[in-house]
Amino acid sequence: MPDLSIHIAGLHFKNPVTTASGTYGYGDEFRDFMDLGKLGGIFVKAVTGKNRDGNAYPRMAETPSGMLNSVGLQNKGVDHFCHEIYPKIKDFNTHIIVNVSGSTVEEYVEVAERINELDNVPAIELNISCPNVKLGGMAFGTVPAMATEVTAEVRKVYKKVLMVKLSPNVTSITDLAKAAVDGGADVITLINTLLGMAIDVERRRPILSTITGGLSGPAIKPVALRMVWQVHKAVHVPIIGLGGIMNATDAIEFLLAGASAVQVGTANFIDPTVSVKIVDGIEAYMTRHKVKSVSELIGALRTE
Amino acid sequence: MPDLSIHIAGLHFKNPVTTASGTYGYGDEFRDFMDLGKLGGIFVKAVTGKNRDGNAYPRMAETPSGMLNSVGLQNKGVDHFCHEIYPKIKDFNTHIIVNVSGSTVEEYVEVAERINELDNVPAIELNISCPNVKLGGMAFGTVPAMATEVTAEVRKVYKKVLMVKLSPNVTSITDLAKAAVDGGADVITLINTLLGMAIDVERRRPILSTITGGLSGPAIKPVALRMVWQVHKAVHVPIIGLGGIMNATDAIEFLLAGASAVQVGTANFIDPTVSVKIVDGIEAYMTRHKVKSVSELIGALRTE
Amino acid sequence: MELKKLVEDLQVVDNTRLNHRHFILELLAPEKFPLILPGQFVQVLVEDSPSTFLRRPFSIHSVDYQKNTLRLLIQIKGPGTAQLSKLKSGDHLNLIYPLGNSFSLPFTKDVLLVGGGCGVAPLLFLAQFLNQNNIHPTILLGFRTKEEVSEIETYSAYGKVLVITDDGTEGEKGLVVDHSIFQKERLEFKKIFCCGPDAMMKAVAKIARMHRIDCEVSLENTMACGFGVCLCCITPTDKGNERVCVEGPVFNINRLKWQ
Amino acid sequence: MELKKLVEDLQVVDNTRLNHRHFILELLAPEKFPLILPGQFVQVLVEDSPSTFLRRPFSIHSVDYQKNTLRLLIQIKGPGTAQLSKLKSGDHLNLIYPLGNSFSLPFTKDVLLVGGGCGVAPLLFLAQFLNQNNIHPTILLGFRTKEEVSEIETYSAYGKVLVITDDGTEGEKGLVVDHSIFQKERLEFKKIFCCGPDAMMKAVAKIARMHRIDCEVSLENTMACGFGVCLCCITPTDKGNERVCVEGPVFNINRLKWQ
Ligand SMILES: Cc1cc2nc3c(=O)[nH]c(=O)nc-3n(C[C@H](O)[C@H](O)[C@H](O)COP(=O)(O)OP(=O)(O)OC[C@H]3O[C@@H](n4cnc5c(N)ncnc54)[C@H](O)[C@@H]3O)c2cc1C
Ligand SMILES: Cc1cc2nc3c(=O)[nH]c(=O)nc-3n(C[C@H](O)[C@H](O)[C@H](O)COP(=O)(O)OP(=O)(O)OC[C@H]3O[C@@H](n4cnc5c(N)ncnc54)[C@H](O)[C@@H]3O)c2cc1C
Ligand SMILES: Cc1cc2nc3c(=O)[nH]c(=O)nc-3n(C[C@H](O)[C@H](O)[C@H](O)COP(=O)(O)O)c2cc1C
Ligand SMILES: Cc1cc2nc3c(=O)[nH]c(=O)nc-3n(C[C@H](O)[C@H](O)[C@H](O)COP(=O)(O)O)c2cc1C
Ligand code: FES
Ligand code: FES
Repeated sequence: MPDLSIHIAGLHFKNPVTTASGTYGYGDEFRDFMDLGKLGGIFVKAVTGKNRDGNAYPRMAETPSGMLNSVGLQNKGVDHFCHEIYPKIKDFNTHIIVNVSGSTVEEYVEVAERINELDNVPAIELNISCPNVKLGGMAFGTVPAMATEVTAEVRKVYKKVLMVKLSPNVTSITDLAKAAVDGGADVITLINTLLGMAIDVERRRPILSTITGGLSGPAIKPVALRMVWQVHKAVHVPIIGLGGIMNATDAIEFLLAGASAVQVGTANFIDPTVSVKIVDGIEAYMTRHKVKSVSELIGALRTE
Repeated sequence: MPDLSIHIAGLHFKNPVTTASGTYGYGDEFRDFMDLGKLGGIFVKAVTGKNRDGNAYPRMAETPSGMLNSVGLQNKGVDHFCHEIYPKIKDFNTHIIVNVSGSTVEEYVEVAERINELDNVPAIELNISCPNVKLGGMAFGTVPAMATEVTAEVRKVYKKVLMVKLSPNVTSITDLAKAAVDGGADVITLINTLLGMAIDVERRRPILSTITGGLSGPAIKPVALRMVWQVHKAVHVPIIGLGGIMNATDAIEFLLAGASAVQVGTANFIDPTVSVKIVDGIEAYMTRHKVKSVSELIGALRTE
Repeated sequence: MELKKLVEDLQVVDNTRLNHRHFILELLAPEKFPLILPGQFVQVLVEDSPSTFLRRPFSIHSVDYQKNTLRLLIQIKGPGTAQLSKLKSGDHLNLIYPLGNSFSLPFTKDVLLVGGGCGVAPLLFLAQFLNQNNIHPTILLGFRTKEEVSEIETYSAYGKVLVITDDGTEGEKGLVVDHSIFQKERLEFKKIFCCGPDAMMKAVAKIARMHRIDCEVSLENTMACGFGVCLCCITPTDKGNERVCVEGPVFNINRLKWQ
Repeated sequence: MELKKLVEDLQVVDNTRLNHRHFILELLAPEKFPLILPGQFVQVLVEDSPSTFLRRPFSIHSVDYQKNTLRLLIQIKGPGTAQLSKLKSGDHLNLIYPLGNSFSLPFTKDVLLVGGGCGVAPLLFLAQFLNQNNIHPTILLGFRTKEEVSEIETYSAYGKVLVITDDGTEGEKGLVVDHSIFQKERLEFKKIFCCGPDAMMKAVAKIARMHRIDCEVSLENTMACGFGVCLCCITPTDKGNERVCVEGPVFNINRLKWQ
């Protein structure tokens, strides 16, 4: 039987299939559908310093092979996470990784510090696509110096595996990846959503209350794959790849492009059992191609 | 009957529907299918200073709701265009606009100067997504100062309507649009293709010979609409919008977001008569919504 | 029967066209149904439709635990519903179900159900459920025109049916809130259950509030997942932004921020 | 008859399954066909398939100008061809056609046609065309296995048919170039027309060059448009990068950069 397990920044994953933040709740909602223990890990919904109501309705628009969302980090804050949610999910038989968000460096640091105390959370994923309120809304993830700063400040207080999730809405994804690594990132996650927009021509209005929102789903897969490939060649830390993964073939494409693991996002909405099917599909592919360990696939794209 | 005609930088278009460079050849190939005179204009394939063979095969990959191409500006050069192609297309009953490309500022200027002499070409579209060979391959369209420079140099020699077509692969599309306007652009065209990649997992190889290529089609429409909307709010020159337009509804979305005209690209491959259908569909929409002039739709998105 | 959500292929056993815009799908489950409550909905995967990426939500119109079938009443709106209208017996349809909360069992027998358009869908199942609890509601159904009036006999088995059409071609004429039962000084109902377009539900809610009648509405919303994980379908309530697909679709109007 | 390209809805009049991987669609045009040449192809719009965005190219297998029908021989490969295999008589299919150049009329009667896999498709139409010009070619057809051997009688009407299968379950055993007709010191043919997988065509081209036999091949390629405007389907020739969909799909091997 092929070996699907993988080490990422010293952390052992039983397989390279995890679920993306904001698309898997806190895992709980999927227990009717599948065995969470079959997953490499679960990235839970973004946690911020204080309660956030998120954006107004409507928050969703369907687009060709994808969707736009403008949920806006709705969550009850880090206190609520630590006291109410963590106890319920801490014994899941898979890695629980917290997606950490904020509008100021201080907020990121505060949340990271609190999550650092939770024994059963072996890693955090800094979501630096949020706008920096102090710097007039420019996202932390679009200016390399800001990415380095927020990563470095969090690094000071966070002792376990530090992942940084990048926004694809930039001219040079490799500059941002290098900046995060300079700040002390152990792992780079790629990609968050592309900024997009949808319009209802009958009402002559934007469909989202926020006018623009984040594009996810298969539509963005070619862009995501390209960025994983570019970053894989530019930095030497492991990469977690995502963006439009719907099946095992898509997941293997990300591994070949250089990702050490993948996250399944929007696909969970369409088939809540898809992540387990992807694990099985990767195993079947490895058997068929006589690949003994999944690590042989990582970055194994032939370009000569 | 509603009035579909529109003025863009002083140039009169019989309707706002044109076809995108690289997807409509030189118009000729469509004469079996439709009456070119029904179009507002035709943007012909990129013209460079010298003959270019383009990239190696394979140059195309199908992706969810889109495609990647890596044609690579294959064309026979500006001399051939002026002597062999222009005479055949100059009397089409629609505007012929030439897409001007190059790898150095000098090449852009040379091509623009030659096209300036062609009486029946009322405008050029500078394609600044090409890599600047002198500056190590960084695209002209990703660095504002470079965008300003190439536009300004072309402006010196080009006396008619100067359009600049921007690449979406940037952190701030408005910075690039402003830079082009600073250089003297009369019109901004948005968007060129997103940089993407596709992988064949069975052969563990990239599908394109160039590894990465340009993503077009409905998949990119949300990103294109967002950029048109952002630029519409940021600059005061007219915008020509494109990216994934497949039907009249899509085209109207671009008009509402702020485009004065649209280009139909990849859709021409799927239905070579689609551009005429879009003209008819816009007219039907205007009749149904009692819109007298298409100019009433431009930027008419309600966001209050 | 347990409360569990399933992802399952159901078999189409019947597809009946009611009129040019509406049809009923009858679906057979491969295993015994879990407990399904009135007001709950399903998320349908539309295959072979290039423009439907996400699932489509539909209320459960009725359930037959003996035959292990459920029915959906669907109005053709766009590409997804158009594709579903072409299904034939023997085809399979992938469902996530049962989703959402449910209408509550009322503490009164004076119950009014109000439905408009495809909002009538969950009311049949609700009427059956009320009957099992010895409640025979009044059922007010609004349609656009005579041609769209349907299933009146079916509903009549469970309560007294009143019809109103926009153009007056059957029953009374006007919107549901124009119906004569609402024009009295004191209404005879102690509980209203309502489902239909937003504007209709808001108008009914206004009447309910005026007459201090307890009222529950089933909200529509744009949904990506349907089972609580995407947070796309929220509605503002007294507890902040709540998910229509989990805390709803049924809400007591007192909990909503409708003026 | 004029040389004009059309975008048209054709009606499926027949869909015949040859074996588990191949089927033949017969399509009826609404208007009189334009002139169609052997080697030309069509671009088919695959509707109701979420994963086929672009059209799919298929060679024209045969044309009946009397009945105004054409036939496509299709091998199921992925989602597009799978969807087409489900078409029923009465369905409609949108085609852009006829596209590409054609095989040339040879100046000899000693003609060999070589086809492998679904590359046999254009050879039937070519054989018919040659017959009209009093040429009765030898037709060598390669298949994977007996089960896939088909239409032998159809071809036999136009020339002498030879069969070879990969596993030897019918005809000779091996790849087409292993066939005994190629094993002689001097081959009796003055012109070869070939269509099939790249590797097969290259092997045939090698034999043709060795024996100085004039040879035309019909290339496959990934196509976005099919009518010359996207420049996605190029192949290197003696005139630089040429479009397989316009300057091809048929090329004389002397013009190709095959070593
Ligand atoms: C909980 C719930 C229960 C429902 N029950 C039923 C039912 O029993 N029978 C029935 O016919 N329909 C029901 N609907 C509505 C149904 O889901 C939509 O009509 C369907 O998704 C439209 O899909 P489409 O692809 O045909 O059209 P689309 O192209 O997706 O939409 C066509 C038009 O309808 C609008 N629309 C689509 N979905 C929604 C939505 N969820 N809310 C509001 N507007 C929408 C779109 O904005 C668009 O203008 C329900 C919706 C929800 C949320
Ligand atoms: C000019 C021309 C004529 C053709 N004639 C015929 C014919 O008569 N009968 C027939 O069965 N097929 C023919 N083909 C091939 C046919 O177009 C493809 O098999 C079909 O497009 C596959 O579509 P799909 O959606 O089923 O599979 P896809 O998912 O698109 O492809 C399945 C597999 O086939 C490969 N593939 C797809 N298209 C091509 C291509 N154009 N060239 C090489 N590999 C490809 C893909 O890489 C993939 O591995 C022809 C192709 C061309 C260019
Ligand atoms: C509804 C929704 C909510 C999301 N919320 C978050 C979030 O809270 N934090 C985050 O880092 N990414 C969030 N994302 C982005 C996803 O994690 C993922 O990066 C993106 O959707 C691309 O992957 P996909 O195409 O597989 O969905 C969200 C995406 C969606 C669709
Ligand atoms: C095959 C192909 C070739 C293209 N060639 C050019 C080109 O030469 N110059 C240019 O500015 N854009 C070129 N483009 C980009 C298109 O003009 C257009 O900007 C892009 O495809 C997005 O629009 P669409 O989604 O409607 O196709 C090309 C696109 C395709 C698909
Ligand atoms: S639709 Fe996803 S939370 Fe309700
Ligand atoms: S497929 Fe477009 S030029 Fe040949």
